[in-house]
Amino acid sequence: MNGFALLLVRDLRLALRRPADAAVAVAFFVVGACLFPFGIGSESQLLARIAPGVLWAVALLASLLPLERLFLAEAEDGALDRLALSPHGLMSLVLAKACAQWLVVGLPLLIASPLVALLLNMDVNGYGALLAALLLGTPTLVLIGTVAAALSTGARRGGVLLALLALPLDLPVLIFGAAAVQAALVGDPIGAYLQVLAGLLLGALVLTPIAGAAALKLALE
Amino acid sequence: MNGFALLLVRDLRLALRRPADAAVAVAFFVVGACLFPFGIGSESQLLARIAPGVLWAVALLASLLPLERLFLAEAEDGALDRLALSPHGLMSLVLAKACAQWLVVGLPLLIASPLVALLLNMDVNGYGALLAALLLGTPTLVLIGTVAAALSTGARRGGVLLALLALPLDLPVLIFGAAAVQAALVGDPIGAYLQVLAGLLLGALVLTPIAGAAALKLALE
Amino acid sequence: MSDFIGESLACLRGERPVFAGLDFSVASGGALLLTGANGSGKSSLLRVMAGLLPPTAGQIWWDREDLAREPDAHHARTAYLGHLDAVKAALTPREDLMFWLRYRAPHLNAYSGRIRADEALAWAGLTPLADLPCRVLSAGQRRRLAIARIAFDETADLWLLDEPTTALDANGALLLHDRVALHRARGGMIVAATHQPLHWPDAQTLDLDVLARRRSDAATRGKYFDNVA
Amino acid sequence: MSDFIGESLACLRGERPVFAGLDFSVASGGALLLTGANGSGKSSLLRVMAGLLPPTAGQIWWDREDLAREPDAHHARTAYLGHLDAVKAALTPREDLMFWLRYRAPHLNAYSGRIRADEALAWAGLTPLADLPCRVLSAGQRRRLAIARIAFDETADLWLLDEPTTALDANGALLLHDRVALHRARGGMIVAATHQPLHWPDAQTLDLDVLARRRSDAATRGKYFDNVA
Amino acid sequence: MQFLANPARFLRIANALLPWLALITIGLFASGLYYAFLASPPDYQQGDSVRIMYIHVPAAWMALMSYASLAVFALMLLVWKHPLADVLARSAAPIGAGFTLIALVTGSLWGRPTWGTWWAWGDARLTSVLVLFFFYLGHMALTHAFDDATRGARAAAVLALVGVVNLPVVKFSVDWWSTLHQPASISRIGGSAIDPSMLTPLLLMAGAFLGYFLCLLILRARAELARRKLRVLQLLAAERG
Ligand code: HEM
Ligand SMILES: Nc1ncnc2c1ncn2[C@@H]1O[C@H](COP(=O)(O)OP(=O)(O)OP(=O)(O)O)[C@@H](O)[C@H]1O
Ligand SMILES: Nc1ncnc2c1ncn2[C@@H]1O[C@H](COP(=O)(O)OP(=O)(O)OP(=O)(O)O)[C@@H](O)[C@H]1O
Ligand SMILES: [Mg+2]
Ligand SMILES: [Mg+2]
Repeated sequence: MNGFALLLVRDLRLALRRPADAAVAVAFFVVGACLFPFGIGSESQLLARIAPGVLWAVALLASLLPLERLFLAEAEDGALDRLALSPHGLMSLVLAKACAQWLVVGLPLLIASPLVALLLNMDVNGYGALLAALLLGTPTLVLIGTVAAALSTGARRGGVLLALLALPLDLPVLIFGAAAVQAALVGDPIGAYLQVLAGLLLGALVLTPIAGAAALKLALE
Repeated sequence: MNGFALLLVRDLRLALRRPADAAVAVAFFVVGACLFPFGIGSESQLLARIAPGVLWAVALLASLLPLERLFLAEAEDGALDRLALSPHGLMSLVLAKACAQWLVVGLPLLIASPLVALLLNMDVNGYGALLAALLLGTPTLVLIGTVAAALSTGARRGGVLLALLALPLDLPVLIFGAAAVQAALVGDPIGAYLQVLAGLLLGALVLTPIAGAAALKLALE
Repeated sequence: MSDFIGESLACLRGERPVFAGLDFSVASGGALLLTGANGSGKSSLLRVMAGLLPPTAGQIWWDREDLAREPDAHHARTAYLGHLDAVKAALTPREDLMFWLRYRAPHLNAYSGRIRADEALAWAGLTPLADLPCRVLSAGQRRRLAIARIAFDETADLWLLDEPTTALDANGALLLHDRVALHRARGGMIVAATHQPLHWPDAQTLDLDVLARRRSDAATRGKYFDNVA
Repeated sequence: MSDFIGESLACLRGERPVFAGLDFSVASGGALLLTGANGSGKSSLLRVMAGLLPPTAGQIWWDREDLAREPDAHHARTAYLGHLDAVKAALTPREDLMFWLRYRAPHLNAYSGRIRADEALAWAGLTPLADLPCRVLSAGQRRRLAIARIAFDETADLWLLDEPTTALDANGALLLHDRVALHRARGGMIVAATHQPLHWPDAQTLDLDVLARRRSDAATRGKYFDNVA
Repeated sequence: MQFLANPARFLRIANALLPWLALITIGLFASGLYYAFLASPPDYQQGDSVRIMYIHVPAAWMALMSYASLAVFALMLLVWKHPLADVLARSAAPIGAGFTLIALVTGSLWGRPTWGTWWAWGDARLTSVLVLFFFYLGHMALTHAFDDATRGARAAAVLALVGVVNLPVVKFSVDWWSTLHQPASISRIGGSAIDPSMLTPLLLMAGAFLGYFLCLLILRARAELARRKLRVLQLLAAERG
């Protein structure tokens, strides 16, 4: 088995040893989404209007939170040095980490999203677009978050810094993702939006290993 | 100087040695709030309607983010053991941590809130209520977050778990805080809301040291 | 003259028995060295002695006062050095020492605390680094800082040291040796876990390997099992 | 027969010069012990040798091949043991060993990796704990696990060990001693930083304190300043 | 209480109790369901949708009751250090969460025909029950979030005690704020204001839910104790090599 697969299996094992972990990220997604109706009040009309925006914003935050310790945990216990000293190189390390993270957090978010949409009174004809957009968007969010996590590992500042680095980069995903759902709700075609999301995903897939590996190299010294 | 003051000074020094930290929490507040105009589209009518709720929800999330490492950092490097072995007891430790946290994160949020209100098109006559409500509400959020941080110290995925624990307890603050601003916007009196917020703050001040100290004791073993 | 005594102590960690039926006693000016193979329970015993980990069975007395009754008083007189050094990367060694010395000894004010901290820095050979952030310290320099906090803390009657010579060079080990002698001369007590010979005069030794053999007796095992199922 | 040579190496950490003008050379089967007071730069030198920290000046060659040109090849043949043990609390010792052995040696499959891991566990005396989560390990047990990863890694020609005997009991130190001899007999090289005497036969010693004195010479200092300003 | 401290004794008593409890529960369910869906009249205003009540109200009561029991177990654990408290709390939380979920879903199904909406965010009763559900979720997450099971149990116990402040809010929210939800009519001081033809099935169902809760609690506690014993045996075996 190559280094990528070995790392992926190890990370999944670490995550799945405690299935509660993934559940907790999803729970944050659900609870966080409920905050907005609490704050805004119960006019279901209004809620339905802002549902796509809220959904995406909370999905973004939920996917950001657990990213913090992605590399920091490895750096703090000395594992990062040893992962770097291997025949595999840092790029496969970055990609394996991102993949494991999406499987553990992104996928459950995707599965829970219809429930949140229901809580927010979203119209049923937006569900398909929501799932498609999240399917294309969440991997991008995770990939961008992985680079930010690598960058903030060197800085040893963790959480908030990570959010600050990732948020501006995540904005396009958020905008097009929410726009796709919005379009579906009013009956417009969503193909163009999904294409943009797919393009963003492709770009992230190409750039993440390079940028992530460069950032990690800094964290090693 | 007593233990409380010594700890407060140390924590403030640690935080201010990196002024980026406070800045970053505020930046998250601002950027997070900006997501909504992006996600929802900038129809200023709708935006203004949801502004108080969004503001409070984002302030809540921003105040949660940096809490994760409040006690975890101390536990991981062995300082928590030594802080516990002192003549001062755990309650003053919990209170000092919460105070420092509010000064470093809560206060800057308060100061930045008019800017965010402006970004969200909020009406000017809500600003006074917003500031008053945040002044009473953010300390409660921080106190509740401190207990949640103490509880989740040493847990895997601390950050997300912390959010899950703190959010339901934070809800009343969110509801009454947003309601106060909403009331001010339509010209209703806000005294009753502020009284509830003050009551919540008082309750949190009394309960936090007890619950926080009990939780920390568990983290020691 | 105080004394510190434990009787038939037992410790479970994560549901696994670490030791049972352990007795110890240290008198004023005494030193107790904990030895034993890796995993024999030295660190666990030190945490029990500090009151950080409640023992599963048995009692600990300080001057005939049950520890479980007065945990706060015991915390105030105990100084603990663990495997980890509790050094904050962003603070300077001087700030670190001033905080810890004053946190443990409320009678020190900013001025006397600073004098004391400078004394401790000079002792540890860290004066040239006193105003740099601690993240630049090497492993041994961190350990020296962590030891200096205890070595210059006058409020602690009981020192609990977990492998204190880890990462120290020969000179560092000598410095510690002298300070330990001073503490004992003042009537303080020391319990230290170690794998290296420490050459402290008149130190008693408690070998946990012997106990481990006792623990594996069928009798002890049967007793433990009763409590669980 | 390979050799590993460094010439006039200098290292700056956080803008502070740690060492300068340092030369070393290790041949197949050789061992180099780094000694020196706390903070003299042993750990920094090991990181430079591993290629984790680029030296500020000087070159390192492996078989006359410049390290800076082929960092990946050097990473593949180097095994590094730092001050920290890189043990994940949730994995078991067996899983930990299987991962690290296979991550470094891509030719091992699940089956041969498992056999190798079991061998390593038995060597480290961790077989009874093989299927418990690593969080229950004591400091010495963790260190044994961290050493076992390297001791049973056949792809590494160069071992870099930073105070390997930290937290080890006497038996653990003996185990390490034997394994080191085996590695050297196979033609492997070892560089180890240490404060304890290690008694490895024919080991060279590089004392960084001597270098530090040289560094404090006005001449060196002038040279350093030349490079910086 | 202390006489149950020995797990073996607890198991003996629980095993003896379980068949009877199961029988009573089945009986109550059978009769309760019969009265609820066949032998009771439809409401003159709500028609047949009132029959949701026979699930909704007992589930809501049990949601509150389970949480109260969770708090008692928390006290037992933290104050009296009762060895079974951890097992019981760990076993009760998911059951309580289930009841809360049932109350939420049935309430929302009932709300559609009667109030014209599935859910109202501003309603204090509804939101406080949702918060109750979050407390259950937090309790479960915290219990399982630590490598060391005893630590998880104690941290969750602290949370359970903190969450008690929410119980009076759930119970009295209908009196303190103006809500869509109707105030207490059965469980109020000064007698019930409900027709006996509806009260009988309601009480039968409430008894059935309670029995169901106890049966599940015993089953789950038994499984948890077995799991523990297994772990100890594994550990001892591991130590022997
Ligand atoms: C999701 C929405 C709902 C939730 C979360 C909810 C929650 C609750 C709770 C917690 C109780 C127990 C209160 C106590 O013991 O005092 C309760 C009781 C009750 N609920 Fe609901 N409810 C919901 C919707 C409804 C609806 C739509 C109706 C009917 C119109 C309804 C009718 C009742 C009745 C009759 C009781 C019994 C009150 C008594 O006499 O104690 N509920 N509900
Ligand atoms: N990350 C860093 N940034 C800046 N300076 C550093 C850093 N790490 C170490 N130093 C400084 O470099 C010098 C050498 O440190 P190093 O860790 O290499 O010493 P060492 O010989 O390993 O000491 P020890 O025996 O204490 O482990 C020390 O004086 C230390 O203060
Ligand atoms: N947090 C824990 N949870 C469960 N078991 C633990 C925990 N910490 C230690 N143990 C187990 O308890 C036993 C004693 O550990 P302890 O750390 O006290 O040993 P030690 O004598 O200090 O060993 P060393 O010389 O390696 O430091 C070990 O077998 C270890 O596996
Ligand atoms: Mg130890
Ligand atoms: Mg070193």
